[in-house]
Amino acid sequence: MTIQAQLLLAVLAPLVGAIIAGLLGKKLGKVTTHRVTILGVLVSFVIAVKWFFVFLWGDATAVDLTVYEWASFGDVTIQIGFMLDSLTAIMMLVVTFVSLMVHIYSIGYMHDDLGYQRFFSYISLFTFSMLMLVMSNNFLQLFFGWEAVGVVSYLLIGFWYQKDSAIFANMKAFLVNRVGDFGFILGIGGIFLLFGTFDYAPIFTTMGVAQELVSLGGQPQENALALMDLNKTFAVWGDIEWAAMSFICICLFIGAMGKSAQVPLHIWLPDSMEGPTPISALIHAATMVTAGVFMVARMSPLFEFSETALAMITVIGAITALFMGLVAIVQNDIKRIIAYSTLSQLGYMVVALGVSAYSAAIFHLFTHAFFKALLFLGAGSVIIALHHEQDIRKMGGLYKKLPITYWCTLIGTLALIGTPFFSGFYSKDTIISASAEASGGFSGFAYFAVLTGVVVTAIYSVRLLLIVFHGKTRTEEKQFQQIQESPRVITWPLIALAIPSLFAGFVFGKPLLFGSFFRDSISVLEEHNVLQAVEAHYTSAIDFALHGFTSPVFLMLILGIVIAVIVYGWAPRFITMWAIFLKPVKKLLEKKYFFDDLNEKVVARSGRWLGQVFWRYGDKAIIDEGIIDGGTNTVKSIASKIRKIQTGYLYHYALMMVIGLVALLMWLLFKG
Amino acid sequence: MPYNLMHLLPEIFLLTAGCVILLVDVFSKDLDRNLTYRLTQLALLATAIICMVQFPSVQYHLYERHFILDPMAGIIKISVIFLAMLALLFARPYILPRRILRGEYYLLHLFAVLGMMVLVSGGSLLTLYLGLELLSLSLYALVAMQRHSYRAAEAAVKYFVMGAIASGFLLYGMSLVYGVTQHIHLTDIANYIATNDASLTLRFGLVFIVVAIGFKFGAVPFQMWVPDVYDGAPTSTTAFLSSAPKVAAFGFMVRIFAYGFIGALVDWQGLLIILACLSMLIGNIVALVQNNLKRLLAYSAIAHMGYFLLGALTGTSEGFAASFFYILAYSIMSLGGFGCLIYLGKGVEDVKNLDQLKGLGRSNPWGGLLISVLFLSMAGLPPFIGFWAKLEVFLAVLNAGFVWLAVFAAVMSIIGLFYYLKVVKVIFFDESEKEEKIVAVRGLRLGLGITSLSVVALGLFPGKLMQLCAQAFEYL
Amino acid sequence: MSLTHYLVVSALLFTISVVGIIINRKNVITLLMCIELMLLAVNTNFIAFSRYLNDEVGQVFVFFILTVAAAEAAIGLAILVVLFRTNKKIDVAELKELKG
Amino acid sequence: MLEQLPVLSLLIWLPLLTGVLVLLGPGDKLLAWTQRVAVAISLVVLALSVWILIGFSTSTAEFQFIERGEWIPSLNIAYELGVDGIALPLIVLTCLINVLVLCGSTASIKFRKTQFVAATLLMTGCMNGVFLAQDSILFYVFWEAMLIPMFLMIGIWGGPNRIYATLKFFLYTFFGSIFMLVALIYMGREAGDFSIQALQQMPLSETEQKWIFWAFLIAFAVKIPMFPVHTWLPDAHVEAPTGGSVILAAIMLKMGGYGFLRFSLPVTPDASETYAMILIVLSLIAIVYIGFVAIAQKDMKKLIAYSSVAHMGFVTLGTFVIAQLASADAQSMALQGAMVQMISHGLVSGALFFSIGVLYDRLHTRQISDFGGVVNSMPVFATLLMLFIFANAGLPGTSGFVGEFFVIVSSFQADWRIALFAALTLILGAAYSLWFYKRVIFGKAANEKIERLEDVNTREKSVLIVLAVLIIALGVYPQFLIDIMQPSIEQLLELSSVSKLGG
Repeated sequence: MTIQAQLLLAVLAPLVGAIIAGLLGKKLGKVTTHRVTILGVLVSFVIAVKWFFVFLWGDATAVDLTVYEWASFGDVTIQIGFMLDSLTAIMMLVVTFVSLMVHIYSIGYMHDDLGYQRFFSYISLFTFSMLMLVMSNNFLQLFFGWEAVGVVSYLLIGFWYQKDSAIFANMKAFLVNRVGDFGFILGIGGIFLLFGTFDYAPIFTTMGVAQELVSLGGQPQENALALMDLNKTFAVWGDIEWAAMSFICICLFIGAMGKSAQVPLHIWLPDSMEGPTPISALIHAATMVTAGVFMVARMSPLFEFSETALAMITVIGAITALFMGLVAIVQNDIKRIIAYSTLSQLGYMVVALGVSAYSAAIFHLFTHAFFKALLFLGAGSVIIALHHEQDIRKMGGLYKKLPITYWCTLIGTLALIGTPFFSGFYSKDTIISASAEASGGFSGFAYFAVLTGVVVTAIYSVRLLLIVFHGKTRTEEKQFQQIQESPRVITWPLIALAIPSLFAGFVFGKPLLFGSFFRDSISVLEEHNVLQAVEAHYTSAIDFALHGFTSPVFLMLILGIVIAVIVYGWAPRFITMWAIFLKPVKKLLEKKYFFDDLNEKVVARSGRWLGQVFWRYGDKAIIDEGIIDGGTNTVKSIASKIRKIQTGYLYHYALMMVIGLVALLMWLLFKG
Repeated sequence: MPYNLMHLLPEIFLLTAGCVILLVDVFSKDLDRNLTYRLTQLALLATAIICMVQFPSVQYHLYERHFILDPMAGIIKISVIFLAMLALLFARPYILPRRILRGEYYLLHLFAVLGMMVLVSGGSLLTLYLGLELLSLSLYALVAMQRHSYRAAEAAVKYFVMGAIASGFLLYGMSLVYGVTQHIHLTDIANYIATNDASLTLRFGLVFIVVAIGFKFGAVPFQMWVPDVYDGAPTSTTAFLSSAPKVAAFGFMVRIFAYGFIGALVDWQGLLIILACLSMLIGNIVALVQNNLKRLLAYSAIAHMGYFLLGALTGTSEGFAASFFYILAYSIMSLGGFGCLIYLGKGVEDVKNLDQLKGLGRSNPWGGLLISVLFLSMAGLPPFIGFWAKLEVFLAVLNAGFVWLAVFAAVMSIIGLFYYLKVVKVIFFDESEKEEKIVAVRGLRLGLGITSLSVVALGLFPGKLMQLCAQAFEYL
Repeated sequence: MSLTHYLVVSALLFTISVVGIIINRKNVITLLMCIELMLLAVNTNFIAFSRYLNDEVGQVFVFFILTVAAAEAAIGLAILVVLFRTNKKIDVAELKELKG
Repeated sequence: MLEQLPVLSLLIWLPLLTGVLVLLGPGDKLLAWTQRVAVAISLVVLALSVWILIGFSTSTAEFQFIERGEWIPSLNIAYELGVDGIALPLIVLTCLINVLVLCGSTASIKFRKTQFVAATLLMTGCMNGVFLAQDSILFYVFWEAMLIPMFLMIGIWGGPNRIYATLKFFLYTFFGSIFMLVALIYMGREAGDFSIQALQQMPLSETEQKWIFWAFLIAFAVKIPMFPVHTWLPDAHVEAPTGGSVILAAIMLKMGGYGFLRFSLPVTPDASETYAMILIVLSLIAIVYIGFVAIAQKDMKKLIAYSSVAHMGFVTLGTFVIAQLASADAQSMALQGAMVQMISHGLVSGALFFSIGVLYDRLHTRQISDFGGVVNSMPVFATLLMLFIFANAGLPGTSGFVGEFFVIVSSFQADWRIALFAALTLILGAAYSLWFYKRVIFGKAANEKIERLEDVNTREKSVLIVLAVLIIALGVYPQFLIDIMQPSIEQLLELSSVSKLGG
């Protein structure tokens, strides 16, 4: 089977599944539907696994092939095609694996939902779109996947379309994403202006040469760009001008901010929890939200050449990582807690991007996908066990009721907070050390943020764990008795996700982070290469983990756990103390830094208001009533005045005639 | 010395026919005068045939050059006759129920036609004057024909007095011309102007004549009679009044300007530009606020005269051709328009106001469609003849280099469209309070059929007619 | 007596007739007279010119004009009769139904 | 045998004559038969257009299937038809929409159905004529003649405020086109020939070009419509019956864009270059300002109408941004964008108006506030509408994306600030489309009327599905369309790039 055939199969299998489920679902019935879709995803999963290991162990070279020409005229050719390299491979693996797990999980979770078939059709469609996104070899297809996943996420957030909150959330999500895409498409326009093509390959070759010039020729970046004739500038206003490269990178990153929910475009992610929990696991934790991170990593050759953009990325990531984590502490909705933790983890990834530790970012994406999906699914398991109760204040002491769920969630939590030997540790610790090493703009602040972030992460994770599973239950006795462990279709995916959450870092850490895995897809300038420094004290996975125990990070971690345990475990009255001391802070956090209010009250409202004004005064008042109707009315009034001349009196007529005659005579006389 | 009177045959025949019919009419008992009617139509038809048979291929100056026979004369005569026949078709069903003297009515048509025929082939001021007077006098009578209607009488008086003043002006102008040039033959006058430049007196005389012509067309500021006469006169007379005489008057104008005063182009061109602009402006604007259909058509007629003058004022042969096409098109349309008013009239009641057309499109779609076609054609919309008429005059005026005039005309036609659309709107969109079918006699239906058909057919294939009009002016 | 005098006379006559038409509010018959006067003014013109140019055409023209004037007067009076029949009044100022 | 057939004439006269026959025909007595005949004929016409599509050679920019006949020799006005890459897609679109309207929206007409059918056919014939005419006067005749059936259609079968709307529509358009007529006559006089080719070849001085450009601009700007002469469109749309709105949105607006490409650019290249910036700014205003206005709408049809104006803004932007562009590729990208946008908008807006018609037929209201939760009772309809809404918001994979993408990217080549404003449509378009969808479709059923709605019937479904398929096909593989248009567009660029001043 040729590579193209395999890739096509990998992409189309879920699509076919989705179409079948969507059009014939009602006829086929539930079982057939989920079998078909799962089969589709399974196919692409198998292919993904194959290629992942080919790239991991074998020394496969990147493949770039065209499926068909979407549009071509003159010298422009826009194609639909696949680029298969290590980056694609790992993303494919993540997407298909999590998607597969979620498919299976959903059999149980969505079991008695009316939209069962619709749901499966959607998630398969999502898998297709996400694969299109990660496997694309050009910007157009990237943008297609970019929007397509957005749409599916829109559909899935609003899956329960009767819930007002849901249909509000999904519109909000789509619009905020659109703000990102607004930047993204401008970036694409810039790319076309600069490189005259939408395909990755020529762009990367050009940038490769530029990089050669820097690394070997020892040229400063500007000269390198100038030599490659990439040093265009865009006039902003007057004689202010922006360097094209930075402009493009920032525009692209704005797109990433939308998808990967970076401050201030993060507001849609917590609301997106209105969707069914499997979706939160698949789309809003593991895959779609990481598309931005993926895209920046994919574009590393470009970003490397823009200090400005990197600095911006760093600071945005740092802010997100720290402050969104803080919000998680005060949340009481189990899913929202995890959502904010997702935001903060995405912040970590973005920080890694900002300090040019792209592989670290991708690796964190990789591990995070597993343990965060795990946490969400665990949460989901809890939620159905409690009959769609999401408020953690109504939970507690569930660990003996839901043992499997508990243990899996525990693993997920430990991975999340970065306990040595767990997968999260490897990725996260690398990011922290990388930012410590980094020298770019804001890297100091970034280091501070990610370090404190550890404490925060520990606090909210442990808090979640304690409140939900430990202590004495807050549900009334009778109901508490009925709680029982979820069925196997739910628990097995948990276990299946728990395994990589445990070992992924241990196993894949070295090759992915410091090995040659990403050599063909991610390029880093010498002066930015922080991972080398990190690699110094990364002799082996075990050593790294042991060394982790001695690092400040670990202290932070312990600190966080201790705080959490004290406050939420032993002495709940501390909470009240908190409330007294940190009232304003708490308020601020509960209000999520007033971002939502800003959005609702200022942005959205002013938009509608502007529309009203333009319509009422611009269109109606000025153009219609003013010019059009006004004009006709003036003519009419003039007419009714002229009409008076026709008095009906014969002598006036005669007079008129004589006047006319005289006038003509005069004209003749005086015209010479 | 003996003259060959054959060239005069159509006129002579028509005259004798007229006299014969007069006698027949005197002795006919039948109140409806069917016989007279038939004979009249027959006589007109015969005259038309004679004109066609001896259609001149070249230009003759006959009878001491008092009488010019050329393609233009021929074409105008034929078209005038046919228009008159159509008008009679409309007139008959109109006058039968009303107490209007039948025989005289038809006969007056005959004499009016005779007058027009003389007018269009007048070779000297004298013949022109005689033709004009013969025409006008019969028209005065026609307007007054509805003896029991006060409105008609008032209209007649107004028309008569104004007309008399106009012809007085005309004569005064002629006398001045004669005094200066010592000639009354157009050709001689032309030679005089060609040899020695036009003195102020001569140009004054010209102005007087222009006023008379302006009056005939009802061009602003000599339009005052038009709305009242159109409104007051019996509708059938209005139909006739608004069609054939205008064509004949066009012939008159061509004789004067193109044959007599072509040398003084600069003078009368200016005058005509003024008249044209004023007519387009006043006509269109005042028509906007008219509710009385006949007055609305009257004002639209004034406006149309403005457009029509656009072609003539260029003084070139294609300019006159364009004007001729325009005036023909307009005559057909307005005949049709007033014919529709007759068709819509119930019993002896005329339709007066716009809102009497409400729901016409629903109650009898044919009539509605027909009227709409005519009005849209008047508005100058393709694919109707009115569009080509406009196009031709625009072309002519652009050829003469008056771009601003073309633009002005364009703007005016936007205003014009408004009230034509208003009529269509009333017909099709407004709900009627009562719906009754309208029954029309065959002759009327035939007439309306002919007019609307020609409006559409000539709108689709105007080529032939345009060529014809072009031929008419090869002898300038 | 030169040509000019005649012309002036006829011009005056002409003006008088026109003014008469304009200022007369009472009787339609006056209008008819004014019209006749107007034609006479024209005739004077023609005759003056034809004498001056000693060319008979002008005078011939005058004969025609006179004839036509007669016919015109006849028609005018007929219309007048019709008018009188319909509303028993022949004041010019009364003729104001048709307007606007 | 087909080769000898005067196909283009058939495209025009078959619908026209059928229309006339239907009009003079037996009326509503034989309604069923009349409709069958009409649909049959329009299917034949559609087949003919498709046959042209197949027989059309994409390798040349020359006009094909040319027909030439005497018409008015005295003025050098000829009956000349021909089709090139720019006209062809529009022709096919016209014929398709005609069929769909006849099938889809005659049922919602309550009285004088046959006359409605006749009007539709007449309009189709005229619109085909506009796109096929090679003689400027012929073009103008069809251009104007088409107003009459539309005028009647809105006025007779329209909503409560129909008279104001239809008069406004007619006067606006006539106001535009009369100046075009003067310009055409002027040029035809100068060139001694009224054929469009001649007008494109003839030299024109700078002042002449400026005047003529403005004359054309008024005509086409009103038609397309551009800000600030767009206000007739919302009224016309709101009042028109479904079929009328569909034809109006899907095809009539395109004639403006077609005029820009056929006349403004090639006939007055220098003037278009001089004034390009003004037009670009107007287009951007249309995109942004109208985008906001659309958000504020409470009436479904008004909302879609305004969004049409915004989308047409991309057509004008793509058309005139070429003056600012250096590379030929970027220029053809811009024009391709404009053309694709026209076709796509034809499909999308047509589909949207059909959908609104579906709702209107059931509830007889167009107020968004009267709806809500329609998905509960009409899932299939909701799904289809979802697709159209996303196409309207320019989602990749639908036709709506292609044009906007091309135009935005190519205008970036001119100046990134143009692209910045143009790209705002991503946000605004999504905002008004999705908010509309949310309010109408999602949520709990607003009232029991909505609970009792029955889903789209076969007729409506088939119409919508045809459009849906085309929308997706065009979005997934626009190359098909681009191949057809590219040669003509290159030639057009040729014409519009050479100055007529001959300095």
